[in-house]
Amino acid sequence: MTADFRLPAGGRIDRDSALRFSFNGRSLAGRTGDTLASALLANGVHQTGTSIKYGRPRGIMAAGVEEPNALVQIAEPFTEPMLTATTVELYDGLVADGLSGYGVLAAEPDPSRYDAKHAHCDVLVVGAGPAGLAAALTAARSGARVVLVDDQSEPGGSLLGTDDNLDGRSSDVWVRDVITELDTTPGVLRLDRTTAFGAYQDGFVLALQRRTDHLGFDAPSHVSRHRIWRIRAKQTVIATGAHERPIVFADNDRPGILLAGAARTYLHRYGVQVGRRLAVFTANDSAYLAAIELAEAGIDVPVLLDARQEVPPGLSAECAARGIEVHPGHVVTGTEGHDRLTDVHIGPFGGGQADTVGCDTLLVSGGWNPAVHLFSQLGGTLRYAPETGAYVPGESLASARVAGSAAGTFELTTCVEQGIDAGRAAVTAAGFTPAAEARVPVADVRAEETAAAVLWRVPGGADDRAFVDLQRDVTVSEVERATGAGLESLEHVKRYTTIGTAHDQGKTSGTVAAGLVAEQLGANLAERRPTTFRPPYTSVPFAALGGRDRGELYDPIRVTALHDWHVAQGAEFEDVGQWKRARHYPRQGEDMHTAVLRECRAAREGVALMDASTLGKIDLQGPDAAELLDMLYTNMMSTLKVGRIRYGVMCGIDGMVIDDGTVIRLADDHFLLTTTTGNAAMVLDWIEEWLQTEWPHLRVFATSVTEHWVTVPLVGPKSRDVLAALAPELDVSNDAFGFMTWQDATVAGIPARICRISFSGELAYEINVNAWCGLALWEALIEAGEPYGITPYGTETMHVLRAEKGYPIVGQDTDGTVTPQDLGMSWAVSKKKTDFIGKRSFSRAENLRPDRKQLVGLLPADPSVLLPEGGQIIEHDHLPEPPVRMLGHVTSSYDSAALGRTFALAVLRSGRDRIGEKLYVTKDDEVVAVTVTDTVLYDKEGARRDG
Amino acid sequence: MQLIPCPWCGPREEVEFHYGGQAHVDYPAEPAALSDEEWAKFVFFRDNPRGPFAERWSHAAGCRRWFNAVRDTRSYELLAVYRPGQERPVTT
Amino acid sequence: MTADITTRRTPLDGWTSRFAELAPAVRLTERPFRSQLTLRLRDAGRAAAVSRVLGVDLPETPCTFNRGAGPHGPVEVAWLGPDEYLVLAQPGLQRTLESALREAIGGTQGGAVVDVSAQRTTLALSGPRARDLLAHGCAIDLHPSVSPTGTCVQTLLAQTGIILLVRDADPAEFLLLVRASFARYLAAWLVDAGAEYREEPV
Amino acid sequence: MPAQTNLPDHPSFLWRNPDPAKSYDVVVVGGGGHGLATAYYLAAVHGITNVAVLEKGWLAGGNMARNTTIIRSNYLWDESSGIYEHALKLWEGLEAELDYPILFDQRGVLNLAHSLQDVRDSVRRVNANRLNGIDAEWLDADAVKEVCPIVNVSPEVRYPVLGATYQPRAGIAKHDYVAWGYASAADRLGVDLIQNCEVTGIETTDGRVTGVNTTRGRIAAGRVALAASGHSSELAAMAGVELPVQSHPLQALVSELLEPVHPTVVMSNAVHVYVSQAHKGELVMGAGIDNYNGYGQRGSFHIIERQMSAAMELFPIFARAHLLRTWAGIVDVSPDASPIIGLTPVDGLYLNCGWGTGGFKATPGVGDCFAHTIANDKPHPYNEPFTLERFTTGALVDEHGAAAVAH
Repeated sequence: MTADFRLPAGGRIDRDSALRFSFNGRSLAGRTGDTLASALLANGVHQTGTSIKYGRPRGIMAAGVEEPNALVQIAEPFTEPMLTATTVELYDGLVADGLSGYGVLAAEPDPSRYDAKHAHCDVLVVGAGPAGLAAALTAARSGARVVLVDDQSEPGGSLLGTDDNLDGRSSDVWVRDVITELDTTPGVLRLDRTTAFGAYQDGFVLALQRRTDHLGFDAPSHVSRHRIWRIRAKQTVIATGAHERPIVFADNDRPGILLAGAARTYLHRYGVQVGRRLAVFTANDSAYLAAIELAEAGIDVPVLLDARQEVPPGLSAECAARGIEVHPGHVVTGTEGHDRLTDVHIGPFGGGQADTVGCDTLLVSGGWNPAVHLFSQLGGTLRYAPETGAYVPGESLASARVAGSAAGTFELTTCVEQGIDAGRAAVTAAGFTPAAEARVPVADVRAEETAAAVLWRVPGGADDRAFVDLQRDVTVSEVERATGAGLESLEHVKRYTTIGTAHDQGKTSGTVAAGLVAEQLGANLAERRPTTFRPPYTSVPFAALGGRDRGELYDPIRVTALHDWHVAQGAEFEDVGQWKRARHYPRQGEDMHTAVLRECRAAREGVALMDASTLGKIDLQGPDAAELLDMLYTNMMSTLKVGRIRYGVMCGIDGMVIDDGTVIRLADDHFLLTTTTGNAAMVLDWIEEWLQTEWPHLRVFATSVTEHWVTVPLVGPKSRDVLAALAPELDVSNDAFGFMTWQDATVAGIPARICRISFSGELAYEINVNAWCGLALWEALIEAGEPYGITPYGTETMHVLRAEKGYPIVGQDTDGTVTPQDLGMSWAVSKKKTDFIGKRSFSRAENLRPDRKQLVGLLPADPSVLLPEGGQIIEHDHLPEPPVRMLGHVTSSYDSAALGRTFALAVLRSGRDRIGEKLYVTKDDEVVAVTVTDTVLYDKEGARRDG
Repeated sequence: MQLIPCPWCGPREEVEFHYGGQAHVDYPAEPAALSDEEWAKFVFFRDNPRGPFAERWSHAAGCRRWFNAVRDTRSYELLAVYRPGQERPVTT
Repeated sequence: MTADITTRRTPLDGWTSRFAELAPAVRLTERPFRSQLTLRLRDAGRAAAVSRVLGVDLPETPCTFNRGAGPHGPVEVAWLGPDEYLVLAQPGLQRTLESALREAIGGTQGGAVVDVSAQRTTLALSGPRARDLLAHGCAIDLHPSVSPTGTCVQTLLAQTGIILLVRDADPAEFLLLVRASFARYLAAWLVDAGAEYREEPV
Repeated sequence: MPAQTNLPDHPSFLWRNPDPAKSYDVVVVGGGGHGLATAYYLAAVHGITNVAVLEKGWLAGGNMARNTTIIRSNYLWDESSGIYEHALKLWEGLEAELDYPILFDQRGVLNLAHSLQDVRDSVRRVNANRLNGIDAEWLDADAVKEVCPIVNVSPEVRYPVLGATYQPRAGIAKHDYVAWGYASAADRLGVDLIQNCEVTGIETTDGRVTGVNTTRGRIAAGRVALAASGHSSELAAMAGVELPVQSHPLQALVSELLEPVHPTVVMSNAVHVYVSQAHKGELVMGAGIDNYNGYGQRGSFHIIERQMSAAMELFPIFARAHLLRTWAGIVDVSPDASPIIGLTPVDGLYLNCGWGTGGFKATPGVGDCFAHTIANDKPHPYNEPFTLERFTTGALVDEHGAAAVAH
């Protein structure tokens, strides 16, 4: 069919435009202002695809987001699955295909930008239809900050789809006047093509703005395609309109069967006639307007079937005047046609003389469901209105009110009035004085004449072809089968049948299904709990929600002041939390293993340095600082002398190690703590929590200074020489500057704090300078160390060096189930202190077990075999059939330059009692023999630390 | 995105806050004097009501101050916020 | 051997040209090497002494800052918590201020003073689109009626903590303080956020 | 080819809707997956058929209806892998046992590693699993790509995929089908499934449970078994039993139906997302739990936004998939992220809670072991380690500290 269904005049499309597009392989033409659906209908195309389960032809049924059938896949400009043809704005070059239920994802990454923006307002109005515009205008005139969002390409809402007049003029004029005033009022933000999809407490509303989709191939790449608006409103006016609901009857799914209101929209907004010969089937007054207006447009409308015995007299007369036969008490009992409707079977409601009407289009109206989604999301209760068969908002919420047809009001003047009232109430609640009473424009539309009837379905037909949920292909029979299976809850029926779970989330089927279930169970809908709506109201692309938090912005990359130097030297990096840390510095041709052996050798035999700036640093000041430290650490810190440094372990209240580090006493009442890289924030929070919530009497202040300092351990037997060269005024001798002491000095002209601590067992100086001077210090050290072959090393070498000395790393050798005693650190657990955090847990039964896992060293029998970290320790020299008893696991494993062999640290049941035992570690599908040793494998006497 | 009223900074988005669980659970004066059962109660057992709950929050991304709040765990509505050391206010 | 002081580096060393791409919609510059001190005041009676050192009163209202000039030149003092302030001053004054303030508060009995000059770096942000740029990642309402000149909030911008000072609400001029290790992330985020304002006529 | 155009039909009869009797041998409180499975095994294995399952809403309408249906048993500790593997073995025969098409699909689960410590922990877990007789493999990034070609294993991403653990026998099932399979099988064996029946009190006499008060009247009970996930604290308190669990919202979401792209299940703790493609074709995703206590069956949307960023990092082709529906369950989380199953200080009152995010996958195992515990007044060996007393002795089964693979 290539007939032209575009009417010669009317509609809001640009008749001078000519857009080419392709649908299901057919090249077609449309106009700017069309949706894909209106353009298809203008070309006489109703069928868009076939149904998911039964493969039945399906066509466009609605004109908005409630569309259950016309799902399309966009192929060009970029693959996008599952949009509704009724919401895709047409652009030149669009290539789309109808879907039968399954979308297809692109094979290549999406090049578009997505972003988010916050907006704040006194009054948010959702929906720019008559009620929303009236509310927004009222609020704006009151001086409130207003955000008005609307999901269409232009404001007007339902007015776009009617020919209603306001104050005797086309409603266009009223809309234009309101918009002009809003757009020139300061503090008003108006967003078109923006769907509020989620409403949350505290006035938080999320909206998706489609910013460039309608531009098609011309969309600029630097502008975000979609934007998530995070709107924070003091008051919200929900003016989201209503969705028309169909009536279910046999073969109600054929292309050519549309909602009556949709046909009006296609007529008035797009200048499209949806068919040549139309029948109308309704149970309320609104569809009469479709019949009358379409007939006025010159379309043949032979019959209107009204399920009600009593029909509206005025409207019926108007129909009669236009040659439309109104059949009171009549219904559609079935239809004929394949790709397109050809005939409608009609008959009196309840049976009787049947007839058939030839027509290519059938318009249906079962009433209107207010779009109460946002109201329900906010926790607003819904009430079943038996007179209209719809769920309507119950009592209004403190910060959200509903106006217009979303509130169940369908008369235009009343909708505008409600909008004004809602706007006034909202600004008042937001603390403004409402502007002087706005005049309500008078709509010259027909008032409802006869009460609507609630009709879910036409009984007595072929229920297995009477579709309730068209997208899921669920029929009346299946609903009956569900209730027959013993299901009484609508939620169960939905799950049994899948009703309401498709792309449209039941916008046209939900209430009908509820009604049918109630009917079948003989229940009263008003007494049954309505469905709670959950976000999103309409579907939202994943990428829009991901926004700009992708790629390098996915998560902050934290770097030290020396980062660029590491990069320039070709360092390989390791992610440690959000930090990038240099893992090793491979030279030409080196793999990590070779590089690390070289770096280790330098540290043990010459001099090496690393960037340890990521260590957490906390400044602690106050008369009670020492008392606090005694509670935080397992060991005694109050006895630490000024000028000295102590290693400390921190436990949680459960007695498990949570962090370790050093404590430097700067003065009686002034300490500096270091934490592990990953736990810096946690430890500061931990301190604040205890200080503020448990021990506010302690006079201590804690301040993070992590990034204020660059920290460089200078390590190795030659470190003293290098430091001496750069700090001529400092006596670097062991007597003057002993182990576990600190001194302030000038290094390379930079004020520095130097700590004699060592995480490698070697003579070492940890030099701390203001981070601005970090690079200067580093470069000076490299230069001064050059004669000694100074070598930068990374975290991998650091790990090897410390493991050779048996120093555990919290988080690697511990896992939240390890106590200080397990680590062999009973020496760091004070016996004198009456209490510290975790102490009480040490005496629980489990902590006293002799077979706890303890940190030990492991030496593979074959010194060239590297044990896998994570390898499990067993007693068997082979892998027996499972289950196999596990004694512990390898936590750290390295090849050691200093030892000339591989070694590992492990936690092992009764580990310290097993020293000397031969055990086995799993490696792939084999086991490796190991000997259990003490944790300290290098320089057991500690002879090297003083150089 | 809920707003939580920091007693000092005013309402801020919930992502700025750190949750600290039940309020008014004091660290025992003398842990050593407690039985294992009593100690376990302190370490692991917290109320878990469906309804108003006095709990601790810290304005982690703001002023870094801990405070207490009574929040309804059904509606998530904050019924009161108050400073550490203050009595739990009566909420309705 | 002495390192050349000119080799001092700020966290956003080298970003000037990328920031320049944002102009004229947004002007973004790093204010390097400013003296920054955390001041904790246990003894509120010492506030007057502190004011004398700085020439500026400590802000009493949460989420504000005071600016002015005193013996140590122009300073800004920001409220960070009920007993916590951040003192911002010209470069090179951190040691002088540290001792002066410590004396003013009466040592650790009265509170604490910590030099945190290199802990955070400072960005100045202005231009017709400055507020829009922040709105992409900052949930605070920066409308002049809500956040007037003198506002100081600690909050999140994208995924990093910031201290935001409204130096001028209209025309907008903000200072952003960010932890040094997050500075590049924030800079990259801001430059990226500005992508669509670049080609806008102003 | 669509994933599976037509799901198998449910049977034309599921269950009776009886009014509660005056008295039952066993009253199971909670008509979710665990409660229904427990009732089924009580009847099928132990011959105890005078059983009622009391559900305050509709059957399986709580977490059972709200989870992402991942089934796996590759837990670190012997205690956990014991009960989860027991469950997995039961899953493997469940369709036949219940005579219900539960759509159990062993498509494998990948747990991605993004840091060196992730790798260590993963290898540790793989080794432990294998020694416990559980199928487990460590895959490098290339092998991950082979199992799931749409995962972005480029080293250029913020947190590159360094490898993954893989359990081939793991997979997914269709939650409603599982619950209804248990429900209808229990119903056939004479168990009364009573809906819209909220327990308002638990009666005890001399330290022994005697019955429950409900919104549908008092019901006498010889034994009462609690299987109410997020509502366990409230229920246990009715009998004076305190629990160390906290209830939190856990959110999940689905996309529209899509042609098959995702052959397995991918979980990533480091970037906080887990994803599978359900039988019908929708992408099903979950993230971490909301951090505050909550009974609202809703969480904070920023968690979902973050989850989307994470999903896009791992699966760039998801960019234009659409979020269709979000929801939340209420999970009860214990201090060591392991469940509590067993006896209580009240005679005849049995406890099953604290499953956190692990409840669905354990369903058959819990049902079997809990039924055994109730029938014999003694824990099944598989749930022996999961006592309430472990919090006093310190014998925790610390699945979040060590294993750090939730869900």
